[in-house]
Amino acid sequence: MDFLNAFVALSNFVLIPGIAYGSQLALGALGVTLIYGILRFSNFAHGDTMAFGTMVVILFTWLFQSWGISAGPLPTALLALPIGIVATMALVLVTDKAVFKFYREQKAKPVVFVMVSLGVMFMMNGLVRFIIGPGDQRFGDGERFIIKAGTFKKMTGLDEGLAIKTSQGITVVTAIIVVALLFWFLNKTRTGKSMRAYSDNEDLALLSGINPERVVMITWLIVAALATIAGTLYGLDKSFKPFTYFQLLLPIFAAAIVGGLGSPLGAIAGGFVIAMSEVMITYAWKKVGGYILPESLEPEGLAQLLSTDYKFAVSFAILVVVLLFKPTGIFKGKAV
Amino acid sequence: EGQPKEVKLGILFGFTGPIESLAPTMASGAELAMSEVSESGKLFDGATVTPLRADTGCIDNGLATANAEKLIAEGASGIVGGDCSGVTGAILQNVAIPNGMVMISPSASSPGLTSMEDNGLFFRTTPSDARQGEIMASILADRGVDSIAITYTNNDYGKGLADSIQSSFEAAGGEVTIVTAHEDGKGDYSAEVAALASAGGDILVVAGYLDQGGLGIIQGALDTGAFDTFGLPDGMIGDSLPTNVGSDLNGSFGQIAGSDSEGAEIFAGKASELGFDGTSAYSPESYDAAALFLLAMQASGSVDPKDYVSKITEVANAPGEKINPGELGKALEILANGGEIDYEGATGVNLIGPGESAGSFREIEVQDGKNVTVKFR
Amino acid sequence: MSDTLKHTLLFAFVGLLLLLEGTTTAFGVFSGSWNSSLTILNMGLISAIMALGVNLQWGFAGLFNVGIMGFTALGGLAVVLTSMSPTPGAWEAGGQRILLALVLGAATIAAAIYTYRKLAAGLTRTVAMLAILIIGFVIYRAVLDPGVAAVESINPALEGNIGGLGLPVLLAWPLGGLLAAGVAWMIGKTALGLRSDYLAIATLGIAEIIIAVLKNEDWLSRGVKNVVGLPRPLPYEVDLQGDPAFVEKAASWGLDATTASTLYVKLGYSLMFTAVLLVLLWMAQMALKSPWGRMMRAIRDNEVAANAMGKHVTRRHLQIFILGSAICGVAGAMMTTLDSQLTPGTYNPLRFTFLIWVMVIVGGSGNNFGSVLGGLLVWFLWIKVEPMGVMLIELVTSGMSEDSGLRAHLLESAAHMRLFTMGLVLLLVLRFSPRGLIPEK
Amino acid sequence: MSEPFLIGDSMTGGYGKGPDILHDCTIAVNPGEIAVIVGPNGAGKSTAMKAVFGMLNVRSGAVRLGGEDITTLSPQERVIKGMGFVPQTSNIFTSMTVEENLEMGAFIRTDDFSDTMDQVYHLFPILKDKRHQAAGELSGGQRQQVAVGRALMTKPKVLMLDEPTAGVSPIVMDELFDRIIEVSRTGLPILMVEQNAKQALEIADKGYVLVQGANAYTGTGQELLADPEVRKSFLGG
Amino acid sequence: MIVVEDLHKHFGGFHAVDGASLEIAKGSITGLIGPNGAGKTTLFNVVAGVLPPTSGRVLMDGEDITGLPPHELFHKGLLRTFQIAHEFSSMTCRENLMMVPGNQSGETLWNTWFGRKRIADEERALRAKADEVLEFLTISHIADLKAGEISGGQKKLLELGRTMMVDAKIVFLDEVGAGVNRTLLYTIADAIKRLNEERGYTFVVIEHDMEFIGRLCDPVIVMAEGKKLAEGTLDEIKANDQVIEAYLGTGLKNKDKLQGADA
Ligand SMILES: Nc1ncnc2c1ncn2[C@@H]1O[C@H](COP(=O)(O)OP(=O)(O)OP(=O)(O)O)[C@@H](O)[C@H]1O
Ligand SMILES: Nc1ncnc2c1ncn2[C@@H]1O[C@H](COP(=O)(O)OP(=O)(O)OP(=O)(O)O)[C@@H](O)[C@H]1O
Ligand SMILES: [Mg+2]
Ligand SMILES: [Mg+2]
Repeated sequence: MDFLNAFVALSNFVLIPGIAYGSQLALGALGVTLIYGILRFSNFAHGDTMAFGTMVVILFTWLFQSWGISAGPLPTALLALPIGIVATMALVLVTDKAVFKFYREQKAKPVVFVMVSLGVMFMMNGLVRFIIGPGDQRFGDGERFIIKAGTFKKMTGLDEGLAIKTSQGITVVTAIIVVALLFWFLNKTRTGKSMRAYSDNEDLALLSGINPERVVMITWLIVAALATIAGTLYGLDKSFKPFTYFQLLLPIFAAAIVGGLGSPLGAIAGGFVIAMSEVMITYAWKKVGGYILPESLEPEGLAQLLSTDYKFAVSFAILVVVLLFKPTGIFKGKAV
Repeated sequence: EGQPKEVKLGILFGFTGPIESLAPTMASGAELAMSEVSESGKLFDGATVTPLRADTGCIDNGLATANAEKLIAEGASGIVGGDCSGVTGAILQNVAIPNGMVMISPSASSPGLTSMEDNGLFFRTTPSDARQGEIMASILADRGVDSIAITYTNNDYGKGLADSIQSSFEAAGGEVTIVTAHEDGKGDYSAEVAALASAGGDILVVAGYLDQGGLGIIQGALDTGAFDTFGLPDGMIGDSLPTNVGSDLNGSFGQIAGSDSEGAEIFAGKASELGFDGTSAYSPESYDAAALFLLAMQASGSVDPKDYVSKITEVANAPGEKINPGELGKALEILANGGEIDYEGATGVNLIGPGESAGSFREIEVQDGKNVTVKFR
Repeated sequence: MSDTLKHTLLFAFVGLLLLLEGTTTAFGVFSGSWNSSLTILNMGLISAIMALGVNLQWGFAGLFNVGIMGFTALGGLAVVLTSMSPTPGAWEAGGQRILLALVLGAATIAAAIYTYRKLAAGLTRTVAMLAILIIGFVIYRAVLDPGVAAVESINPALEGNIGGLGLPVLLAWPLGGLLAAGVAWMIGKTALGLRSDYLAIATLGIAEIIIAVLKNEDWLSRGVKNVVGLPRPLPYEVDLQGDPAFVEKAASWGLDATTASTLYVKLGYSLMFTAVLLVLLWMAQMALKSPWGRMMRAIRDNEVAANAMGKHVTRRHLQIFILGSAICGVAGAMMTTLDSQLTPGTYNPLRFTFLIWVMVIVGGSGNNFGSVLGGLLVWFLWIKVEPMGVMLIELVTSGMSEDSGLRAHLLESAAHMRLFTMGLVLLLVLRFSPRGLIPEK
Repeated sequence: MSEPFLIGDSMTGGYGKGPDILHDCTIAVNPGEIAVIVGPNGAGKSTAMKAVFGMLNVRSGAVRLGGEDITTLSPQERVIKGMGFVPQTSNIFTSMTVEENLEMGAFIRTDDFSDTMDQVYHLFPILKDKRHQAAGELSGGQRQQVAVGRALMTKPKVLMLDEPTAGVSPIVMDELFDRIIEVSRTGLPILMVEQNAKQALEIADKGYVLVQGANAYTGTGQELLADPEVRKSFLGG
Repeated sequence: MIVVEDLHKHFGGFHAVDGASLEIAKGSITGLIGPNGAGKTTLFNVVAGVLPPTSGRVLMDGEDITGLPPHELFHKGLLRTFQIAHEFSSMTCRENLMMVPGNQSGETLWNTWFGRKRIADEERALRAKADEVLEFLTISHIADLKAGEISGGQKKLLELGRTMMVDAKIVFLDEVGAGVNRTLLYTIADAIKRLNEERGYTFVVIEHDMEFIGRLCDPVIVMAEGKKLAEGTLDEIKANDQVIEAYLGTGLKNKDKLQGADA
């Protein structure tokens, strides 16, 4: 029996990747949930907004790299991040003015907004591929690891290694900070409250002197920032490819929904539920079992509940089960 | 007689959708062969070759068949494509066979297509998965690998290849600890890496694509320290993999179709002149597919599928003068003079049976961040 | 302009597009081939049927079903299970075992539900349910796995599945509807309590699960290895081309055998699909205009009040969910028949769910004719935005110098104009008629 | 008579592209005055209020506040000019707490509004108990109190109330009317629609009877109360 | 007819209905009054099956109907209106009424395809009935307007109209009067009385307008803080100190000031 090794193995393969992936989903889900909460529609263009923001960050990262600017052990992309955020803000504001505003004035049904966002998604889709192409882009630099598996083994003398990537560390820290900020902003500040008021009852918000266009604008600005941050962190940790970002939409929406649409805390919880269920349920417990179980009980097979082929199925099944017991998500989301 | 001044060839790949990042270099490969022929001025009486690109969406049968119809309407004399096996089957059954059109696919390697009633109209320049599995098993055995974990991209290529590697390797007495699929186009592979790591094994065989999920899996496995050596089938062989992964990949090995001609290198060289990556998956195969069409047309003196279809196997196989990439002009001339050629091309083309590529293989090892051919099999 | 006239004109416009596609190569968009035109029409008809099914659920009852892909795929599965001949030996080798395992699995779930209903909430219930589920799962896998292995080992490269019943393929259409309806019943029973986007993502997830099963359960329909060469309700073109009587007939119309045979088959499909569409359209239209439709609209407007007025909301939701899904199943079966193959890897939500939604919304939700129009028109665009996009690029680049890098880059990226143009067209249509082309009255 | 402080003058208009609801309708109120609009259901009372507040387009006629023509201003600009409005329906933020609802009422205020809030709580004690509860979970009458409280938080220059007493209990209704009188004593003009017409007209300085979007009778509250025709047709005898 | 036994309904820690017990006699028009938030609407919602009770029972004609869903109660003859109007906003007012009767043969899909004649006949009768009700409520002119586009008071009338479309046994009216013009309200009161006398409907009426209650109701039940506070004729209730303090109040305090100022 060797609990230490078992725990390290579990951390290395399940907990740490799960937490990092969960945070990435959570950051994406925050954007989705915010749009839903305040502008009241499911924004299908979010994945491509993330892709756009990341693309700008990548282009500027390359530029900085060519100038020889770097952020020491941290990725240069962090320096380019503000530029990416600003560019994305400009993009979403233009999109809003050119597209969404019209339907707001028409008081169109949410489903029309969804379809419109699908149209926007298609166009952003094309735009990003136009500029940077459909291929895989890598832009991470700086120190890749906080701690490497091999180093860890040497340090501790354990059989199992533990690796933590810089990108994972940054992701988790950022996710915590962003959520705390957002929570504070929405619930405690005047502007935040006015945004909630707008989402609740647009006409009455108007009668209270709240400027709806301002609320909408601030929402988009925050969403643009969130999308760029989420996209960049994801790209640093994995890699950037437009199609992957589009595909990311599904787990992100799943996360936002399990958590409860419109609830920032829910987005976080949802991100972890989805990420963890993907990794945990399909995990082969053989190795861990080998450490903690007595010799005679050691699993012969892989001790895997379901093969990884079903990982998406599993996360969706868990989503459905959660919804059956909590019909509007873990944190009582909205439903329009 | 009525030999046209312009020959049109359709290029039917998934320019949008899951393999959109592969499709452009594949198309460039095919177009390279076409422009080579046009520039040589040796086809018929100086005919030019015009590529007609169209999209399959990779996974959209409706779109793919409609576009195939469009290509035929626009006067394509042959179709280089399709790419993903699903749409390839749909095009073949619903457009190519009814219209008597020839298709040469650079990438559809599913054994299922072998048995399909194709009226002799379907060819491919990529070897079938069954053969490659045997090769890989023998490489593994020669290197003294006892146990492997396999992950494959969840499509017919990956599945077929994984099956065949598993059965060949087990037949040779090796142990397969786990066989698990991964989906391309989803960025996170933590779950797969975790399961693979837990199952263990000497090396990890990744039957995927080097710029799709395969890369993600390798990256994840290296980062977590789960595996440090990888078995790389043809979809994973290309310059971009060692470049992207870095020195950690040194010592990994695999195989790719190719004879001991320098075809692949020549092609890669020409490709980089034109600014695309000639080692990207299926780009050389696409070049070969287009070249085969044009050579067969020249040999038959006609652009009518009915006439040239029988020549495709002829130009691809011995006897005759061996033809490498860049030598299409020479080949056309030989054919014009009634001679015989054995087209080798970028991937050592050799067609057997019902339009299948026999495939000789090169064993590759990553050394100092480069793919190095260590042996021919 | 009266509404009827406007709507007739819209349909005439779609007809004109198809006519142009068949006859002219003008504008760089059309290909002047009747084969191409009919190919588009056939898929358009199938799309229209799917849109009709979705409209039933959303337009009539306000159910946000984003699982269309799953039901379409089930329809496709039905084609394999109905029309393929059984794999020799598969049934004896493992088929019976698999069936037994499935029954046991269902029994486990039933037992768990029974326990849940019978016992009071608390630790005992949780433990009992978990025990039943875990033990049931272990038994299920123990019975299933050997059966699956046995079936999958039968000539895996070409078969490796249990095959089908060897029935006529046309029978698969209603059976596809039935299969989809059965699954819809199960989903509806569990998930219909959810509202709006929650229902949406739940159905989306369930559809993903269905596809995952299709992709990974090779014993069922060969998984990602695909089933090709499904039987057809119409003769094969090559056979027609070899039939002297047909060739003669074709010649008498002034057509060569190849063209005649391809057109013959496509027209055959068009007629069959149109017949199905018309029947379903009539049924949907009658239902909509009756007290049943009124009740559905009432439920959509305000469930609480409809419930208080004696309408059994959940049952009605279930009913319409099953109906709509069954229609998608029929359409899915038709599509697989048209393709002559089942390719589970091709099912993705963008194409099979969201595109259908675009059709419904662009056409005008709540209006059956709108859905049909949307289905035909949007499908036409889906195919034709590619040349339109290329044209757009050529227009943009026409002013640039031949060797400009930007020009080369843009031309290189022309393929991505497809989705870009689709987005543009979608936004334009929704801009000028936000409630759809043929809105609900 | 000099120009009233707030006047919707000869307004004609309707919703969107629909038919005209208002026909040459005039309503006005002066500082210190309570003006009450009564009339049958669907007469256009709420519509007239919305027209004054700029929530629908008036095709002809004008709205003037303190002599200034505000016909073209948006509702939000009118709020900034000091107009406060409690609509008849959906007049609270259901997902926000009672306290947040009141805060939103004071959104345009930059000064400290805690004493105004205390006044509102004093007026409607039940709201103080429920200050941290989501307003959507309140009873019908409690919601109405929140709605009125929200408008009072604005410290408006003119207050418009659409059926403030609908659904509130008699004791609260009396309190509410008391408060309205008190507020109006401070010089604030109050324009309200009421179906509890008898009580309302008793405290009204001016009464309008609207029928089918047009002014049918106008007079002081007492005059209207005394008019047998009005009593019979609109006040329930 | 209806017996409510020790009914509790808790929202979290809050006891909206807190042990209410009451009886509604057959053929009566019972008034239910009480301060805002007393739990009247919640009580209605529990009885009508919209909310499940925390504890307690509801009996109808001796049969336990606790927790039955609203649609089943409807078919047992129990109807209710909503305090906040629940119209079907995209349907016309006439359709709002025509949808009410249960067991219409046109509500079965089969009939919509193969029983069109029968449906047509039924529809004609329904339409006539709906028009009659609209006429009665003096809103015939809005029959073809979408219910989402009528005035607040008109919605209330429509709400009432729905209960008149079928032969109910017992009807729960939740503040039909709020927002309804008084003249019309008293006409409605007469109608309720007529329905009660001629057709034997039993009514339970929540209302804050004492004049309306006075015209109509006997007995009157007063609720406060989730419990029954008092029961009796309106006059008895009006004399009850507790009720005055909690609910009725003593009239305007400022009224004199007002008159004084004018003078
Ligand atoms: N969903 C809910 N969650 C929490 N509290 C609630 C909820 N619904 C009602 N309440 C509370 O229950 C109490 C009773 O509400 P109810 O609507 O029954 O009052 P009522 O007697 O009908 O009052 P009114 O005359 O104002 O309509 C109120 O204090 C209200 O705040
Ligand atoms: N949103 C709307 N769109 C179109 N028409 C409307 C809308 N709201 C009200 N109407 C119409 O305007 C007319 C007047 O409505 P309004 O709400 O002004 O009446 P009201 O006098 O306030 O009645 P009540 O006392 O019942 O509230 C009604 O006949 C109604 O049909
Ligand atoms: Mg009103
Ligand atoms: Mg109430």
